Amino acid sequence: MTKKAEKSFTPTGFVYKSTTLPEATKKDHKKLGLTNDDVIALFREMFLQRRFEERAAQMYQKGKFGGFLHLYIGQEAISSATNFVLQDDDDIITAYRDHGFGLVRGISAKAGMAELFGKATGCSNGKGGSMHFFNADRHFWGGHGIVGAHIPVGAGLAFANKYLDNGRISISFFGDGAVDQGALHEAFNLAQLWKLPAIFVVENNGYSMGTAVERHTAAEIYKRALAYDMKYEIVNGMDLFSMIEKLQEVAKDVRDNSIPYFLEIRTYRYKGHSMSDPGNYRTKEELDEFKAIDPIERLKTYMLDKKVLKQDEIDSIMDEVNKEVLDAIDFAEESDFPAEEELYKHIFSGDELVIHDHK
Amino acid sequence: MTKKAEKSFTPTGFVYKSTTLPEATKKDHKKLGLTNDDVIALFREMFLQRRFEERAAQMYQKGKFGGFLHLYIGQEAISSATNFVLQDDDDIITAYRDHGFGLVRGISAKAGMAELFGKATGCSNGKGGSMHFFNADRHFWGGHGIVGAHIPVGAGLAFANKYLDNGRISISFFGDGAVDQGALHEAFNLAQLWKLPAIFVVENNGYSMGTAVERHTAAEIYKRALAYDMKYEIVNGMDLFSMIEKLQEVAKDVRDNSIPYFLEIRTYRYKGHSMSDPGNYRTKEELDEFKAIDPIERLKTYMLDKKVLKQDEIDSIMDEVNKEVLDAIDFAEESDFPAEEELYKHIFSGDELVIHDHK
Amino acid sequence: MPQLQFGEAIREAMQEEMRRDERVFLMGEEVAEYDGAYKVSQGMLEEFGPRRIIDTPISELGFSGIGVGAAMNGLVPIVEFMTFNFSLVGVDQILNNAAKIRYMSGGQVNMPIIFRGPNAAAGQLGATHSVAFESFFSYFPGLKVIYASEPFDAKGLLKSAIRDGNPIIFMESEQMYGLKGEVPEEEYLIPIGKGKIKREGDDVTLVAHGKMLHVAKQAAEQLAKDGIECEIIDPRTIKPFDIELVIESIKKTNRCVLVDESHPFGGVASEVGFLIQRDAFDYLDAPVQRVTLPDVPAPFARNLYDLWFPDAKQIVEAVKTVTYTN
Amino acid sequence: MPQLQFGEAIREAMQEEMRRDERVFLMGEEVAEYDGAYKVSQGMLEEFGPRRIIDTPISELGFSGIGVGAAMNGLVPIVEFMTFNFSLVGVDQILNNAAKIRYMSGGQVNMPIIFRGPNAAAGQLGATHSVAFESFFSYFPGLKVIYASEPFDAKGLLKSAIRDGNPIIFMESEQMYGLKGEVPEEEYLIPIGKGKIKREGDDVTLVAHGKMLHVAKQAAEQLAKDGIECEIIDPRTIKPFDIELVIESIKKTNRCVLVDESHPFGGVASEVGFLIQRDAFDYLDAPVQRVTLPDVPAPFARNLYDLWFPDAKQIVEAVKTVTYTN
Ligand SMILES: Cc1ncc(C[n+]2csc(CCOP(=O)(O)OP(=O)(O)O)c2C)c(N)n1
Ligand SMILES: Cc1ncc(C[n+]2csc(CCOP(=O)(O)OP(=O)(O)O)c2C)c(N)n1
Ligand SMILES: [Mg+2]
Ligand SMILES: [Mg+2]
Repeated sequence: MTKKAEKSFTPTGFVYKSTTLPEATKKDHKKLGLTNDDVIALFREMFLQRRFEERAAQMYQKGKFGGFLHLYIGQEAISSATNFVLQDDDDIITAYRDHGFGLVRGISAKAGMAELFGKATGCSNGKGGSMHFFNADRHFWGGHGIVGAHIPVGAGLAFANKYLDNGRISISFFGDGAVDQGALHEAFNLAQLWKLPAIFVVENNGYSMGTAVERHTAAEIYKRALAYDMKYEIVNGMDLFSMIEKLQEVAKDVRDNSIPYFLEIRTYRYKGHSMSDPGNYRTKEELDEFKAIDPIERLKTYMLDKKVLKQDEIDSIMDEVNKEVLDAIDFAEESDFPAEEELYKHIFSGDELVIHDHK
Repeated sequence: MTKKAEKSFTPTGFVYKSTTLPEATKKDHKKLGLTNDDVIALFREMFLQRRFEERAAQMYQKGKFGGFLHLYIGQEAISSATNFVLQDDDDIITAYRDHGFGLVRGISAKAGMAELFGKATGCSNGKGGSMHFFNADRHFWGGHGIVGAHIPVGAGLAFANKYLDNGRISISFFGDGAVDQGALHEAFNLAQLWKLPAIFVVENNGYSMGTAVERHTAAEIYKRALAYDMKYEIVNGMDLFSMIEKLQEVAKDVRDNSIPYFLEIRTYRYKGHSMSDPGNYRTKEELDEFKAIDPIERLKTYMLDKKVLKQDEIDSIMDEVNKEVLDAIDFAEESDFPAEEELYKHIFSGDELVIHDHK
Repeated sequence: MPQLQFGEAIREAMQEEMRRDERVFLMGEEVAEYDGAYKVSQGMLEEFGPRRIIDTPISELGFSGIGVGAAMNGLVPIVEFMTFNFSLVGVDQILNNAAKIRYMSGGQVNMPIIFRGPNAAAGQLGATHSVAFESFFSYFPGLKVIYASEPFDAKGLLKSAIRDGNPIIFMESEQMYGLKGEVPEEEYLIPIGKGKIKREGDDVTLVAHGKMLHVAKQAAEQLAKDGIECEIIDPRTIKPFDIELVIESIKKTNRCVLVDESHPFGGVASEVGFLIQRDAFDYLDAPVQRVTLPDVPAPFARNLYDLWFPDAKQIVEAVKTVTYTN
Repeated sequence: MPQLQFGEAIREAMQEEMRRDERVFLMGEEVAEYDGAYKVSQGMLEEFGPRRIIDTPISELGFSGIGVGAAMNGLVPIVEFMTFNFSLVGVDQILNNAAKIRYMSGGQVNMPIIFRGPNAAAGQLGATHSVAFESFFSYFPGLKVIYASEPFDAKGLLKSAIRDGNPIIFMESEQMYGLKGEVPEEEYLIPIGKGKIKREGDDVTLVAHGKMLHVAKQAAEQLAKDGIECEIIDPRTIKPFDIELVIESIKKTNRCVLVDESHPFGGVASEVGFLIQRDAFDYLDAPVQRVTLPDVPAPFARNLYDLWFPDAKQIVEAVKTVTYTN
């Protein structure tokens, strides 16, 4: 409960519960059109994201690389559902908590890990780092560090799709903290005015760094859609099937009717904001509550219940993934740093080196 | 009617009617707590704004001064109602269409006209011009040229009032075009989160320069309030008494409860956006429709009907005002330009001249 | 050769490139139905329709960002700012996104986008509407900055800019839109980064771009009467800056005055002046001088404005200083 | 004298001024309950309460604008940016409102407001999180810009800034927050606009501010071994800039190297270099040289970052160039 000091500004004091989830869907995977193999592949992919980041955190703590490291752990159902539902050539963009989306969109564990290590073999040639995973060939447009600033860019991806009349849509992910940026408002107004085929998704994980959502934003976030007569939904982001169900509906609507859509996904990040954050602003109870509904554990139980896989099959997938990540670490370690001349490349397209003399 | 080209973006083609007014109040001035003298004073003040600007336009066309000139003609009920209802020490801020608010907040016709002429006797010492009327002593905080950028500043005026617990409130005016700026969104969120005693007012006059409101903004403007659970009202800005009625209610609520409030005032500007705009984007029918409900003419008729004044008394007030404005022109013409050293003054407070050498 | 106004030259460049390449489109405030706040895009809505000539709300942040996303995803946006002063509310999209995304992605992403519109002071428009932004944008790696002073240069450079495939700031001046000059009927391009000698002379080098080129020309004419012959170099592109051309000229004249309608601190003049003293130290017979705005916001009053804005007299004075003829 | 860390010195300055003047308050992201992203405001929520230590949403435009309005209406806001990179999304409030409203109102409005936070590169944070903004802000009339390099200077200058009554950009470095230095227990103020000689020497003048002061010191030590004695001037304030102090020094040393963690185009070094060649032309035995970042966005990879960031070696080289000892 928040104690509000009437003469003060931001409500201060302890927030017991930052996010409340809507109920998960009751439909099983068959109803949603998923085969057993789909479920297995999705499980593997979610677990790959999880394990990739657990290992990345270890490497960071060992001092293998520097910079920021923001972990997506807890939110993996969102990236996996998105990639599963959308067409391969639909456009995805996200913020700096981007490893998950990179991995589901074709960045290998090797290329991802090498990017964290700042190696030439990384998915952005070592020039972007953790916050700037890109895979443009697979329509994954990054990895962006200025909070909220990629929301209009995501609208722009949709703008191009509408202009080119190519049947593609864009989906843009951002945190609850980004909702407070003017960029959201301008992008929403333009997207609705111009009827852009764009899904905007807030991954409301309850916190903007150390600030609980009710301490940084007025009213429920989904209400932002009301301002523009935009369609919206609230989704349970801890449950893969709920995500898939809603995204299927919404993606179809957006694609068929060329309209924007706002999704508030309620989710949770288990780790601190970045590696330097001990997360003292939240309770152990809250954390435990969300861990109890972990999307990966839940899917495991589901697969066992529905006899999609047996325990030993699950274990062997997990071993395989674990090995894939360990190999990725070796790969990253052994890869070379970018050549020195790389410093000056990729500022502009073309061969010409257009940089101003700094002597 | 707007023809919408499905594959295009901003709806294009003719917009027949840009704004629809809510009904005017049925209450008479006594019911609203106004004396006859109040009504007369308000009439005089509204007419002063009108005549001041008509003459200013003439002077501009004669080449007496340069820069921009944006006329408020048609919207005068808004400024007069505001000044009448609010306390003298409540804080007012507006955009570049600011002569009306300046005149109701203690800037004399002389100081106003001299400012347009860029003279040292102007209300901003000739340094601001038409867009930057200021009267800080009377809590009129300008006059701002970057669309939307003064909305957070208006929230900041309220922030100080809450911080100092001085019982004052702020009111910020901006055009329908400004609604599309991120500044509005950030200011609204903060004002609601921090419970700032701030009234935000959009003067929806149907056009942002040459763009009809439905061509530049998605959904009805008042709905912006829904995004933040902010209170709102729609007001008829062509009718003085409707304005007064609503502002009385709202100002009391904001002051008593320290909350923000959003007002969408529907109004109309009779002249072009600025002196260079012929206004070809709108129909004569629309213009005539609004001229038929001109707030000043309406008040005249009302005063005659209710026998507040007789025709000859009205005429003599108008003559007096006309003379006041003509005197102001003489005053402006005769005043000196600022002294050359004024160029370097008022950049910083204090005597010290802190400017970087430009040789 | 036909005479075109500056604004018409810009329009022709956009029209020709839009006819050539379906991916090119124009968006900005009042560019379509209103034919442009300064009529630069007159008739373009009629020719290209509302899919390609797009009126925007007053949402510089929003539509700049949409431009960035559209450029990444296969289009070539021309984003018009009513003036560059208003780009400030959306400038993060230019400085952090347009300028950096290609680099951060290790070269995966293309960013062919033009931001264009009037720059710098244009009369008594007051402090917020009068700023020169060329050094501001040049400071940031990842942008090319063009500021033409004559219709011929404007057309050829804008066409090159649209084809360049990179983020480009293209600056104009509302006060120059009516300026006439010869523009050939045949198609031509002007390379980005090449300055041009606009007047030859042996006594002193003047470097001036944008509106200041014309003020420098006036000053040169006055000085010629006193027997001082100025060489005037118009860099045309601020970034990359054609410093070689300037240095060559100084090797001949041994003296230089930089004319710049920016504020002084870190303006184009200070950068160019630094480079000259470094690269032509032994050729300089006098310190490089600059003529810029003072470090003062634009005042409204006519007399103060005239005092504030650089004029030919100041250039003449500066030339007399470097030629020790005072 | 007690030793304080840089971050502690800043905290003390804020605490002392907040105790002295009820109108002073602090707002920014994570400044209250989180004790500051870099712990600069640790304990301040406890001392001053949530009315005066205010957590904000990620709304740089909104809270900068609220700061401006609050300053106009009687308060003295200290607005913290988590880093100055993020000020870009709200920078219009600083450049058009904080810097200009007083002037446009003909002096009626007061604008006592501090914008502070970390500036420039701080390791492998990538292209959007590594920009040096001091010349950017200095370009605009109406702002004072301070960038201290040591705890003593930081405290005295921040206290002066809070009392100055004008809009001030106060820059820090997250990499320097832990840096220790002597800070007296008694209250003191340092005048804005006065540089300081941080090392005396006869052979060459080094001008360096912020983090670069420390790199310059390293270089000076290395050079001393070769018998080259550097005089190091820390301007401490970028605007107003204490050019007199620099010129005085050059009259003695006849040589100058400018060290600047900005990009080159229009950076502080180019401005100062311009002024020096203009005002000390006859005293210079060699062209002024600069050491800056290259004109390249910050790369992530460790090796490229190290190549990118100015180091003592580059300064040594530049000194050898100006002393012709290469
Ligand atoms: C404009 C801007 N302001 C501040 C920051 C610093 N910052 C980085 S992430 C972050 C919190 C964002 O929280 P949220 O949007 O909820 O995303 P999450 O971290 O929860 O995924 C902040 C304040 C930034 N990167 N950009
Ligand atoms: C950020 C910004 N963009 C563009 C402009 C140019 N401009 C000045 S007024 C205006 C139209 C504003 O319309 P509205 O807000 O409806 O106010 P009205 O003129 O109707 O009073 C435009 C586009 C500006 N001053 N600031
Ligand atoms: Mg969050
Ligand atoms: Mg309007």
